[in-house]
Amino acid sequence: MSDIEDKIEAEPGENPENNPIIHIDNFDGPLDLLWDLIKKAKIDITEITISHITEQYLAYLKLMEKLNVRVATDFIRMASELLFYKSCALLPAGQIEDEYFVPPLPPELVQKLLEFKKFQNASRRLMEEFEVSANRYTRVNKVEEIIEIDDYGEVSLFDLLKAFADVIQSRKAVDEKEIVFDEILVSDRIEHIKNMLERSDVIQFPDIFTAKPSRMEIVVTFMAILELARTRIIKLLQHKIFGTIRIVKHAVAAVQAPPAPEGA
Amino acid sequence: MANDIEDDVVEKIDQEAEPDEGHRDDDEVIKGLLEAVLFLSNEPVPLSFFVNSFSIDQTHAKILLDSLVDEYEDRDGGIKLQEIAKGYQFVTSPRYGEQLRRVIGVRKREGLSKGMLETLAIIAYKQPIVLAEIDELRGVSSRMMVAKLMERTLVKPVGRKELPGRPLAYGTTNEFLKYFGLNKLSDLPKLSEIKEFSLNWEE
Amino acid sequence: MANDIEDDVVEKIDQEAEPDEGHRDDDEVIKGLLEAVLFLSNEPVPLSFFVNSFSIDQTHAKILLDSLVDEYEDRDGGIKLQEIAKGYQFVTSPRYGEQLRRVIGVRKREGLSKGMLETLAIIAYKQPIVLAEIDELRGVSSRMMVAKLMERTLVKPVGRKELPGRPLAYGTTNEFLKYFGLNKLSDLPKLSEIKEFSLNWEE
Repeated sequence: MSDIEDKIEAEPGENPENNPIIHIDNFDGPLDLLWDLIKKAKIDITEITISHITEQYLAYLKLMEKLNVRVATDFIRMASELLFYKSCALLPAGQIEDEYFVPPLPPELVQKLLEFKKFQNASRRLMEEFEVSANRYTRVNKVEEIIEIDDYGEVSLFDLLKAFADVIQSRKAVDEKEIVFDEILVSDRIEHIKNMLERSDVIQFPDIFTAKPSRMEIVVTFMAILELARTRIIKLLQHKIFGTIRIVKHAVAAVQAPPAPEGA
Repeated sequence: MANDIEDDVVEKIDQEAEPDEGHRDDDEVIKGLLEAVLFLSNEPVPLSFFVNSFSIDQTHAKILLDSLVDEYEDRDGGIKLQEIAKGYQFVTSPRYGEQLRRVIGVRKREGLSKGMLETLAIIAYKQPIVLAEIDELRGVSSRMMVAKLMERTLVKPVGRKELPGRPLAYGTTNEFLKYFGLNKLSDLPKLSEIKEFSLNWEE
Repeated sequence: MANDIEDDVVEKIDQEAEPDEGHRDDDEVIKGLLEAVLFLSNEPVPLSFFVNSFSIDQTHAKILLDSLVDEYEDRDGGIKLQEIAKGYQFVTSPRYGEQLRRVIGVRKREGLSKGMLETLAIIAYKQPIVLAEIDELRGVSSRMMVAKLMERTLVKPVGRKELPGRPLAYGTTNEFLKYFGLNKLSDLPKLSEIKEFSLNWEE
């Protein structure tokens, strides 16, 4: 009984009297219930008798009634169908004299059950397909950021204006900043760049500056880089003209690119 | 350029017995282009897209794409190229689904209830099918299930049947193929191959 | 799971002298996972992300990622894994940029480079202006940018200023007006008008 009972779920608070109403929605329908009953009887579907299964089915509906289960009309219709088959089978059929004959499930019902089961199994297969498919992920591209393009296209007039406004804006910010921080040491910047190189083998040139560098910061940082390059701690690489300048540790650079000729 | 490629294909097929380094290189270049397009697409890309966009002969395009599929299959890395919903699409290997969800927070697609799945299976295998036929097969009214499946864009009305009242007939959508990782309807497991249900209860 | 990987890594480093098939397989699995993560990401993924998410030792992660970079480099197909300062990122091979843009209808990236646009804007609004003044406004040397703009015939020297050294002063060209669809310089939008468009610029 247990796996059938598992399918009956109490849903509290559904009815006004506050009695738990139990749904049998977890049975996909009367065919599912019928199938479960046959399965529980462990009898071959072609050998189970119509009277046996009808009694089981009705007993089941009665049990649910007692539990205050709202039985869907589909289940009741099936019950009446079963009763109909049963009464047909019990009618004295002149030609059958064998008193031990037990009428089996009518073939049309067996057929229906098998067909139903076929699709239930198919849906299980679909579920498996889904499980695999749901573990596959696709890219959501922001295309324009991924395609490497080397030329430049159209800019609008307002891009131009915006650029100008940005320059003015950032100038103001820098002016304010320069009043606040006025002492940046070359040695500090050297340490800073060395630290960055600890974390990453390659640094892009713009990344060594703060978001809105003051003039002082730019100059001092530049001196720091020149000092680091002179003492062969770093190497500066540029892959193409106007390309981003990359700062790499000298050891790494030695592998990637031949050292520049002396005095070049 | 486009014509060059086409000529090439013809030539190549003619000379198949005698492979030519130069032509192989051309193929590799086209294959790279197809790969790049697939990489950038958010949707499965149908064969016809490549045929139309690059004036490649259909057979040729298919050969190149299938060799890409094989290549990624053989590597067995984090990415696979799969044939899905009548097109080709890069996807991550299902092996990593769980970890990807955990680490980069991609979501798992919402599953379907048992009733929805059953109804969907019936529609998939029996399309076009009208509601009454679904009800009959399931032994219960399925209007609700069909409505839910339509909401999920997995099924759609595909016409009317010449039955009394000319009822709507339902079929599956392209979304359905994607949802279940199928390339075309005929890739559905054959009903006859589905594990026999009949007489033993060993499940 | 995460811990399993970590133990593994540690073990592997200990046994480095004695390579072990079993562990190699583990590496392949982790590499596939890194590949899948990179594939799904639209941004460069920093090394630290892998280190933190999968409890992999930093050196180990770097070895795996670099071998992925090499693998795609050797294949030389449509996709490359590139390493930049911010991390690792899959991109299409630059070889196909032109064709991809044509076929996928990709929007072109911001027209002029940012530096060029800035410089051009300053020249347009402040002309005639000498290099030192541009440098002053931008806070960086702009000689290169001005050269580029002159190459594109958007700006030109328009005279000399009566300043020490009589430096060249720059202004915009007719080409510039055409490029931006202007009839005359006074048609340039005013700074005060920028506010009306500020919505578009909040990115």
